Amino acid sequence: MSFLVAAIRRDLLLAFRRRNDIVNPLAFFLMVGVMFPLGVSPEASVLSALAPGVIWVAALLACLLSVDGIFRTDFDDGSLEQMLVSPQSLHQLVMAKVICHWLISGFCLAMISPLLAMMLFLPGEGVMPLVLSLLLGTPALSMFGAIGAALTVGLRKGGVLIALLVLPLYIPVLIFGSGTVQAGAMGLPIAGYLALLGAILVFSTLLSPFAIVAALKISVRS
Amino acid sequence: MSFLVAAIRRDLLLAFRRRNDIVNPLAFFLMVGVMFPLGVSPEASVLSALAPGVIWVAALLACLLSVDGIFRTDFDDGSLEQMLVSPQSLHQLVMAKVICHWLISGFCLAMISPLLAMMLFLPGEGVMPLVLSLLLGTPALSMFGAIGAALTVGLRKGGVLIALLVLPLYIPVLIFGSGTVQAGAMGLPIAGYLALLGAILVFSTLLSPFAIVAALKISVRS
Amino acid sequence: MLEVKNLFCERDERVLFGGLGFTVNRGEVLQIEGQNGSGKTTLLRILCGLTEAYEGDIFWQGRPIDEVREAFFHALLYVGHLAGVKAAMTAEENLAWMMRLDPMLNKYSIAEALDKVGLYGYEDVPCYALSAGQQRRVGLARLYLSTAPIWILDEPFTALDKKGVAEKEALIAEHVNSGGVVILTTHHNLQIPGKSIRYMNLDQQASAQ
Amino acid sequence: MLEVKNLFCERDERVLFGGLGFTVNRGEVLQIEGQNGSGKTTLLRILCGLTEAYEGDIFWQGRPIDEVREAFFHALLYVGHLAGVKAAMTAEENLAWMMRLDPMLNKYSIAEALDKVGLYGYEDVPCYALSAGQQRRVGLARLYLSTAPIWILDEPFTALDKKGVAEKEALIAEHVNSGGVVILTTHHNLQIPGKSIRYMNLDQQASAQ
Amino acid sequence: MKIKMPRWFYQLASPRWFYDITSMLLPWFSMIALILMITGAVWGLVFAPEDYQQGNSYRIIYIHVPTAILAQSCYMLMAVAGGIGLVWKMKMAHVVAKACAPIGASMAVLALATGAIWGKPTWGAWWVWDARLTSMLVLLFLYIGVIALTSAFEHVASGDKAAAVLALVGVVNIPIIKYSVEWWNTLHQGATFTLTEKPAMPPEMWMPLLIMVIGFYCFFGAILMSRARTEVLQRESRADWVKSLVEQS
Ligand code: HEM
Ligand SMILES: Nc1ncnc2c1ncn2[C@@H]1O[C@H](COP(=O)(O)OP(=O)(O)OP(=O)(O)O)[C@@H](O)[C@H]1O
Ligand SMILES: Nc1ncnc2c1ncn2[C@@H]1O[C@H](COP(=O)(O)OP(=O)(O)OP(=O)(O)O)[C@@H](O)[C@H]1O
Ligand SMILES: [Mg+2]
Ligand SMILES: [Mg+2]
Repeated sequence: MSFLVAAIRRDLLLAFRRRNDIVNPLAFFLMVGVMFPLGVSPEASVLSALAPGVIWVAALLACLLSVDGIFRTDFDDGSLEQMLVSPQSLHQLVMAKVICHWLISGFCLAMISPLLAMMLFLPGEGVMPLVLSLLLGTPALSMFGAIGAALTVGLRKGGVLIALLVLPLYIPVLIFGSGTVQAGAMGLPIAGYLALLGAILVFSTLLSPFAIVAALKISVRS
Repeated sequence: MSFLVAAIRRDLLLAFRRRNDIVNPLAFFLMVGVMFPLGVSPEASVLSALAPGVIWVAALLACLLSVDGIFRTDFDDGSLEQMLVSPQSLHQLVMAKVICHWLISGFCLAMISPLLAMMLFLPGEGVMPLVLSLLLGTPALSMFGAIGAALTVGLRKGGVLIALLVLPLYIPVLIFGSGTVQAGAMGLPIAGYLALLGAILVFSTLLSPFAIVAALKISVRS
Repeated sequence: MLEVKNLFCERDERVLFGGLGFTVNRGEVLQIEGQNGSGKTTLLRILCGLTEAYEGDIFWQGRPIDEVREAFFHALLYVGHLAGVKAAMTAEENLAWMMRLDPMLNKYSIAEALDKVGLYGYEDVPCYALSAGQQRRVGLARLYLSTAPIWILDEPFTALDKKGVAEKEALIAEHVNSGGVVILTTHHNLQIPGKSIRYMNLDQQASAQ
Repeated sequence: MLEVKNLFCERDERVLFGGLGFTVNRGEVLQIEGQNGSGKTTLLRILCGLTEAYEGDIFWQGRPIDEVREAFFHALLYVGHLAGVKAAMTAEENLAWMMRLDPMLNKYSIAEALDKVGLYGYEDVPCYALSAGQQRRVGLARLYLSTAPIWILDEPFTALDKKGVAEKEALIAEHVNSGGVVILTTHHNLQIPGKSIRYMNLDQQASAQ
Repeated sequence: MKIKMPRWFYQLASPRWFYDITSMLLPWFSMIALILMITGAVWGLVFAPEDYQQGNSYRIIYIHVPTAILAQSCYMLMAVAGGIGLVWKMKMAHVVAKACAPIGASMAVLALATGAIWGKPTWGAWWVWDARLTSMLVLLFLYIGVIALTSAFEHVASGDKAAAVLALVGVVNIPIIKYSVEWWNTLHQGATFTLTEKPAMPPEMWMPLLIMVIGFYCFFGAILMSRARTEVLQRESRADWVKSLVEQS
């Protein structure tokens, strides 16, 4: 257990010190918040109708864009090799990486999503459903993304592969997630949507670690 | 002149072989096209009103996300050092990099933008203005982006710096660009907008190479 | 301890070695030799289970290595071409993580290891601001810390100054004298006082095909 | 040809050297010595204009180097720790680009250079699939190709096998014998037949502060 | 680029001279700033008449407008100083530019904050995507960019130069931003809250405003000098005159 914590701490430390942070999920998220009104329409009535979908699409893209880094830098400087030959459990390591990715993407996004909601004039009733749906939905995004990242980390010419692999897995989350917020903003019940997001979360938490570890070994040892 | 061509050819070759292509502008652009209808609303009437803004925001983000790579990989493997100590003109080299970035981002985006326009039900009259505005507007995005990339390439702790530096420079292009398409889609004249985009283009072409070269030298020699 | 039988490896349709067999026992140093591109790194990676592109059998303490990976990893210290040093972390943070990752790195405290490796006073400098040799020293601090019996080292002396090389040689000598095993590659003339080194040349291997 | 006066450099509030002065003339080899982290790489980068964090004066053929950068870059061949080899390109493509970038790399054709450097048969392999030494050889092919008078080499022998090192030493000897200048760092015992090497030790510099 | 400049220009380049001259000027600026700001504030907040439409909430104008104006002037000064530093390799100019950035950024923040506070009662929203608001936000981004860039470099001189390049690029861009944003907004929003169409103010309202603006300028000058002086001392800590200064105190 304490190894898991140490691994999360290391990854968080590295994330804070990372230099090439153009794909920083938070920055991306906020940029969308600034650009969308400028590009599409500054009017509150237009923006507020779009806000649920736009915020969820932005969150999803933010996750997708940052997912490639989960294993990449460790692969490039030999740290991943060291992890593979270490006696520590790969499952814990991989879970630490997923959790860290979620903390710097999904969790942060959920925390600042009320700000974005304000910038896009999301009706007040939609804010709570937004935060909840992001909190429930984004961990699955990190896990699915990690599977794709693990499969492609050893490849020298990945191309757009990872996006292609991950996108189909992301779409259900997007649909249920934005559905939650739309329903919430209109004052409809959201429990059904949240239950679906929860089910996806449980399912992916149970299965994805095995998939990630297997993918990682295949990819690095190729 | 032929050195410029050789440099462009090299950069294009590398771009095609690049492995970490999650920030591939084309893929990003298309992903937005797929996700936006799924997340926001599948209705043609809603989408068609938003299409000009959404397509331009997507193009802009696509450029922004890929801009960091303009000098980064060359810096990391020592190629940039070699360029700085070579007797060849740095201006030409830098222009080659900007042109190459534009070809794989802005130019490609303009070429496939009709597809995205179709996916988002942009009215037919808007397509030509869309392509034209992208062709005129995106070169400036590549140039402004290159200034930000050059300023930050030598930094080990850049954080989200480049997005911050580049965003203010991108906003006018976004406003005029989406304005062109909106006007075009409503059947209004677009010559005024295009002239403004053209003016920004001329202006940035004249000045930005100096800024990029100066920034690059400062940043690498720090 | 480690036995290799009839190992064959091919990359890009180029046979690197075939029919390779050797045994390494306690207290032995095996130096893999060969010119650039002869397959030394590939061989070491195969032994560590980091490459699967091979045919043949590898035994660890008499048992097929795939069955005893867990135990083997406990007994192994591997330092590759890339030492797995994070440029964004300081030497101290790097060492702390290495020691978490591999519980066999427990001979000294972090501060002692940093001192031994010649980085006293640099513990708070992020590794990207260290010189090439200093970065390599951070990775090689593992040699001071390790109590693992089998060491597999790929060009451990790169970028080190003469004093650094001599220190590492002394460490290797100490390790084998206390019954450990070292398999390494280097283009440097290795000197292990009081020990004879076994050599294996991969050039002859390739031409033997 | 190159004159350095009263050079001072400080990094992270650590003085690397101060009051440093030397002159290098045609036909001379200057080897910068010093332990890891003593500032050898930093000094070479200052000479090449790749670092501005210094105080002091550098003259190239009697004129302040900042005024004659253009001419200096024409006369310079620099190979750093990182050789500027693109992993995604093949050896041939890399060489083709190097020769475009520096018109002084014109002694041989690409094919000849690849052959000399021992990569015949590997010209179409992307560099990421080459061994460490082979990748280094791609970068060092510049030494065979260059007609530039002043060479600045940072640890040129890293990762090379013994034959590779001997060949590069012969190249350096040939270059200085024909009136060139070489400034280099290496932790290896450099042997230049028929030439005496000038040494400069940065360790003494630091302790002199 | 070698253009002959007057003598004071080169004197200004000397940290020593700058330090001496500012130790003379600093008390004056501080005093005038204090007097003007107190006068303006008391007059504006207490004695100026109530607005017939907005009531007392309009009084925030006495902070809002001076900060908004200063945020813009400060950027210009920063860019000009940066440009001088780049062209004439003048260290003092970089010191001034560096001292400008945080002051300008805080002015921009103040302008935004007071604007937002004012916006709530008048427009019913903290934030609207209006032309002036957006361009002020962009200005704030530029400031933050300059500050972050300066501090991201470990080598001070490089950080100065990089920030100067960015500031210059930004200055070219500022009119474009302003123009584009204003134009964009009028296109989509029609007649919204254009700030230019203010009702003709009576002198009892704009006189204190003018005093506040001048007071803010003096205040800015004083802070700029004291920041620059600290920076000079830090950078020249190895120079003899600084050492003797330290010994004296
Ligand atoms: C966050 C919101 C706001 C921002 C960023 C902002 C920004 C500005 C700027 C940049 C100026 C121009 C200063 C100059 O150069 O002369 C200005 C002036 C002014 N603002 Fe605001 N403003 C905001 C909100 C408001 C509100 C809500 C009101 C009141 C309805 C208001 C009333 C004024 C007035 C009366 C002026 C003086 C106009 C003039 O003399 O030209 N502002 N503001
Ligand atoms: N980018 C940097 N920022 C700050 N300090 C640095 C940077 N690069 C190097 N240094 C410091 O400068 C000193 C000299 O480094 P340099 O790379 O010149 O050493 P070197 O003599 O080449 O050593 P080696 O033999 O290991 O290559 C080191 O102590 C290092 O910590
Ligand atoms: N990822 C790879 N894919 C395909 N071929 C590879 C790969 N890595 C290495 N090779 C090939 O395998 C051969 C052996 O490489 P290896 O790295 O094992 O050599 P080495 O003996 O360690 O050489 P060096 O002394 O240069 O380190 C080389 O010819 C190289 O081209
Ligand atoms: Mg090897
Ligand atoms: Mg060095």
